Amino acid sequence: MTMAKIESKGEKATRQGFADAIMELGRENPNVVVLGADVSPSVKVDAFAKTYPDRFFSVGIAEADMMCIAAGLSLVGKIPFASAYGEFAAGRPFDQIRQSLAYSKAPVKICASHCGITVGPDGATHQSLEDIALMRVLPHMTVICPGDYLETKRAVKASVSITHGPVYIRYFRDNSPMFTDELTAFEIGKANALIDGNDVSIIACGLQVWEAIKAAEVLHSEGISARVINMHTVKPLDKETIVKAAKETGAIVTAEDHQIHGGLGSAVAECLAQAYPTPQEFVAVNDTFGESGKGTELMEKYGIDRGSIVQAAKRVLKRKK
Amino acid sequence: MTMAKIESKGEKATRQGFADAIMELGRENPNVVVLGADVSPSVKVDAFAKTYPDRFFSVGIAEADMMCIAAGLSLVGKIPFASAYGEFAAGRPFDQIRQSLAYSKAPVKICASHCGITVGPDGATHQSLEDIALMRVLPHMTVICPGDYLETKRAVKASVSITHGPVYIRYFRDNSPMFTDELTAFEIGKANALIDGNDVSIIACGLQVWEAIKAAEVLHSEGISARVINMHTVKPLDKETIVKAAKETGAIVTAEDHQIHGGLGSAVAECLAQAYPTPQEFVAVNDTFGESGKGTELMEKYGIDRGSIVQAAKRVLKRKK
Amino acid sequence: MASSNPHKLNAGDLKEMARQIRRDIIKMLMISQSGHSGGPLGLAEIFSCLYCRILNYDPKNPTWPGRDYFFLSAGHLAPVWYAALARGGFFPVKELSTLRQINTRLQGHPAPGYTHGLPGIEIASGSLGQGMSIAVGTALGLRMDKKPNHVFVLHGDGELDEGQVWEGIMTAGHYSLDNLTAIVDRNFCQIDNRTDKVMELEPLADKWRAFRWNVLECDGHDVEDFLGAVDKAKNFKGKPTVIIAKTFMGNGVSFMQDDYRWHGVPPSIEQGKQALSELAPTKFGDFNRFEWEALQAMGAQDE
Amino acid sequence: MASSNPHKLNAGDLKEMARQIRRDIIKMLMISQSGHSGGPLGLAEIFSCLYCRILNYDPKNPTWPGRDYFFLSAGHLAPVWYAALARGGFFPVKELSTLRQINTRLQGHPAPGYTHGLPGIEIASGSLGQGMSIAVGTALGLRMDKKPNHVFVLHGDGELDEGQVWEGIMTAGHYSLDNLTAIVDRNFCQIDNRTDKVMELEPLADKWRAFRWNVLECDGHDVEDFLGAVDKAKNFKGKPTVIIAKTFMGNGVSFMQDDYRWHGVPPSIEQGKQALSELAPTKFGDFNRFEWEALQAMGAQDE
Ligand SMILES: Cc1ncc(C[n+]2csc(CCOP(=O)(O)OP(=O)(O)O)c2C)c(N)n1
Ligand SMILES: Cc1ncc(C[n+]2csc(CCOP(=O)(O)OP(=O)(O)O)c2C)c(N)n1
Ligand SMILES: [Mg+2]
Ligand SMILES: [Mg+2]
Repeated sequence: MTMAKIESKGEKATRQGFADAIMELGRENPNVVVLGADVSPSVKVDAFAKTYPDRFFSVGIAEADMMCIAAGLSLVGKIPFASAYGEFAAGRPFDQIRQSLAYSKAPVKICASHCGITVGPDGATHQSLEDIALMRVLPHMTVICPGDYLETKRAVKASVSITHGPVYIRYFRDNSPMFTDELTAFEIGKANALIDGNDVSIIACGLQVWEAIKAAEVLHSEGISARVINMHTVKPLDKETIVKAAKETGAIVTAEDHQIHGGLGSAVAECLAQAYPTPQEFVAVNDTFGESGKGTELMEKYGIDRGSIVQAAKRVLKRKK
Repeated sequence: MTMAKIESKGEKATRQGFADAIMELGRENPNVVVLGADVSPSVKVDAFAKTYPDRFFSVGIAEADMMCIAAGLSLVGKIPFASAYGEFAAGRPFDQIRQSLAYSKAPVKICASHCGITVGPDGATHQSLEDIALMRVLPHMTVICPGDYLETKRAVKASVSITHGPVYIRYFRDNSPMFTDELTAFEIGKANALIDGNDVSIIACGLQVWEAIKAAEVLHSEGISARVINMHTVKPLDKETIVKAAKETGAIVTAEDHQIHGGLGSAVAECLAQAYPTPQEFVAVNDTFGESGKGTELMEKYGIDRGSIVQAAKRVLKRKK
Repeated sequence: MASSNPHKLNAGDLKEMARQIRRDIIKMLMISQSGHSGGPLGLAEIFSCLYCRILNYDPKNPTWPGRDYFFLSAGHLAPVWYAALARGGFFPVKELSTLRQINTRLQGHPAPGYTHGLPGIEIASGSLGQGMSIAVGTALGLRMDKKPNHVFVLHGDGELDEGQVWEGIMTAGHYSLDNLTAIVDRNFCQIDNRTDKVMELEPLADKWRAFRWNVLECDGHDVEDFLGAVDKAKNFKGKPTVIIAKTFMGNGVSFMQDDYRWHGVPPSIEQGKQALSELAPTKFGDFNRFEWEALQAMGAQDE
Repeated sequence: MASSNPHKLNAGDLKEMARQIRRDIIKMLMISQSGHSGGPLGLAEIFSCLYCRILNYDPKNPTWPGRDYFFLSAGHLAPVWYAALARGGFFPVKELSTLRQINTRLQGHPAPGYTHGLPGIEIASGSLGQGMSIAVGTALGLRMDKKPNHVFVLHGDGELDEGQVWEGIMTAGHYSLDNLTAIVDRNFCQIDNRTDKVMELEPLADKWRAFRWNVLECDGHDVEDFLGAVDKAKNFKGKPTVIIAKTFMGNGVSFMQDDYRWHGVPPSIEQGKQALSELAPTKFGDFNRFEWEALQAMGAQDE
């Protein structure tokens, strides 16, 4: 049994992918505007603000205001990117996103940095673990959670083509391995099978894609052939790829830096319950708030690292018929 | 094949169950306080406000403020009931509920009236179709969606016993059949099998419990034995009852006045994917916003009425192995 | 097309149009038997002025780039807006009889044409408190492009309880958005009670001033007074302007006047007839499509 | 136990304690290498006064019903609160060295003891803008029970951009909550820039007045001035009082003073040593548990 090994080409933060994308977009399209709610250096909109001061709007610490201002800008042909930390991008202005963006089909890009428990030392209040659930339940919404720097950059750039409603793009604070390149396929709504396998399928998004790759290597070394699927788009969900994986491998592990309820795992379970019921194990934060600590420490403690994926794969294999 | 027939003992609104419960609680416990955000007659806190003016707090149209005021009241031993329409009880103050209630374990009761598409003529902005998803993804939260007037009253009264975190109670505007009585079992976290059956299980909450009862009658008349389970508590989820139903009937239909993503159906799918993968059909609003109309018209148009449940049961039976 | 309002009624006609809008509101609500009476009736003069004199728009081309932008932040006031939009020419007046019915465009709360709503509506409202921020965004975008279009946003007074409104107000002040005019429907009423009982707003003008706005006050039932205020607002430079318009909830109908209990209730058929008898017919004419059948049907049910 | 503060330091000692709190903050952040320096340093005098003179509490019985309630709405200011709580006696001073580390109680943003946080903390904060409303709830509850306990809430100035704060402010004014005192850390700085660049707040005192509050201003680095303001606030009847305390971000450390770029950054080991050299040791003594090993370890990594 052999397995194509996926290498990391160094580390870079996914939020830097966002930063680089808006700089390119700013150059390409004079209608691109960026909104900041007083976290500019953290979410990396400061370079844009400096280069395009007339197209950057500081709204103060007022995320509800920001989302609706973005909607108002979209009404006069602007392409607004509203930036914040995950919790303050999704949870704080939920009702505003619902009415003024989703229901109103406003083509606003919600750019959520610092998502997940891996944001680390800031602790539970800043660890956005519910945002996939909140955003994917909204009609007209697109939800993307890219896996590395470049994929984030490509997702942000591609989001401009979505004009029938808002897009929520979820990414992370810390540096993480770069495993995609310009040749890797990337299409919103189309999952990528990164590693082929037929014993079990690991469906992951965000930082857990790399963890899944590493877990697959461990599993492979123990004689288990694990497929790894990068489900960067959580909505619209690539059901075809999921059902195919279920049929071909008969066992599913989902992995995400999110609560166990309502997120990617939940989306996959909904899909399979309707199409092809399959044993599934959830690698996710188990219905608890986080705490302060380093991102890597928390990934381990809260069971969303490669080791947890390996264990989950072994559990689900036992349940496979 | 015979089937125990469940009768309606007339119609009354579930929100009236809330109103009657807080009046009784107000009488029994001087620490019970009620908060209103300028929808007092609609959500029926006006009687409490009149009878106990010193224990009713008008906060104006400010739902975020209301949730945190409730938390502040709970810190000095009060038992706060915060009342609003569903969307403005769950979505508008989500981040406040998350930090000041759920993470902080504040024993506040969030009383959400006018939920679901059945709120009718007000239209999409007022049709709370995402609130189960939002609330159940929060750690420390209890989520209850009772099936009729009396069950709502009992749920509200029972919520006082939950002191380790907030409780979200979801109910409806319109009159609906009363099918429970004081002898019906009611325990938070424990589902009720209302009708026994072995071909398919219909797991429902809220107004869809009655629709499920009626659907079961239709199915029965066509020779299909449908179990009906009233899953009034969505969190904590009664997994035992769900798995038992899956094992014994091999086919599941979930029914709710909520989006198809993230709600009761999603909770059941998450449970079964981990415990006992089973074909499931979702009776829910299919990822779209609602519109104005009468509640009954909308139930039909958006596919969450008894007829839709019957169809779903037949579909899932075809998928049963 | 040069910047202009397609109707440009004179003051007398604006008053008559206000009465017609009141008649339209009563009829819409008699038919729908669901929706808000009080607030909309109190805004008849303001909407008559906006749609028949002040706003620049082309009803045949609702997205004409030269248009002024109007946002109804307090979406429950939809009936008066629908009447004004119909009278303005955005859709047939007879369509007013479809309010709040399934499969129609007159949603209980406003929805834009590109969802399942109406032409002339830019964005959805209904959940209170969001319109100011939207108006700020549009005003910023227009200013960025050096466009002369003016932006208007209308708030209920109770709506000002919502913190997001103050976020938007603060932002508009910060950016000195003088292409933005806010109108507050100061009827001292909201759902539960009068505003001072539910949540005191006074001193309201001081609040806006402290948030860096130019403040004007006017009688919202006096067409000339309101037109004058809008004129001043549009010409004021360096700050956004708010017009605090004193109105009476339910104005024009004796038994509704200044009574907060009429916030969200439609008149019964009997009450509707009484209201219409107090509001003399106008030269603009009533809508008459499904109306009488519907009234008949309900009248029969009522008895 | 009668209503009282367990320390009751005199003005001279309060100043010395403020310096000690600054030393504690620097050391905590040198060890954690994550967290907020600027805001906390600017609040050393205020927290010294609160915990060593003003607030009534019993550190051995943190939920003593006679206590005053203190809410830190701007949770990122946690380091100064933790130092003051430790110095007040709620937990061992040496525990300050555990800031932001996994499996410890000094969370990056405050969490109460009944979650995984600290005694002396009533409720979580970190997401800005929620503390005023919580304080209003507690003040309402205390008033309902005719209790004399006083409620304090502290806000950052940038935090006042959040609309919810104005909801709470309006509610407190509406209910004339004179058992509530708000303190605004007016350092004119927030993350992105100075407050007037990010979102202009002036005229700030007018805003609060227009929301029905009694407004006091003071020098937040002058212990006597602040104590006097709190005295006036507690004795003012019929309205809640806000104390707008002028402070400097990073106060006490020359290279941090009044520089918004120090909002959320910890000092490096070198910078920390420099800062400590500017802040003379005090009679209260530094914490010394894991400290020097940790510094050593990091110093080594740094090179
Ligand atoms: C966010 C939100 N909260 C609550 C409501 C329910 N609601 C609709 S209108 C209204 C009262 C509005 O008062 P005001 O703005 O003065 O309008 P008026 O009663 O004068 O028409 C309320 C509370 C809502 N639509 N949105
Ligand atoms: C709701 C919310 N939005 C954004 C943030 C991120 N944030 C933390 S502190 C801060 C700036 C606060 O400014 P100020 O209150 O003046 O505090 P200072 O910088 O003076 O310490 C921001 C934007 C947050 N914690 N919560
Ligand atoms: Mg009003
Ligand atoms: Mg500041």
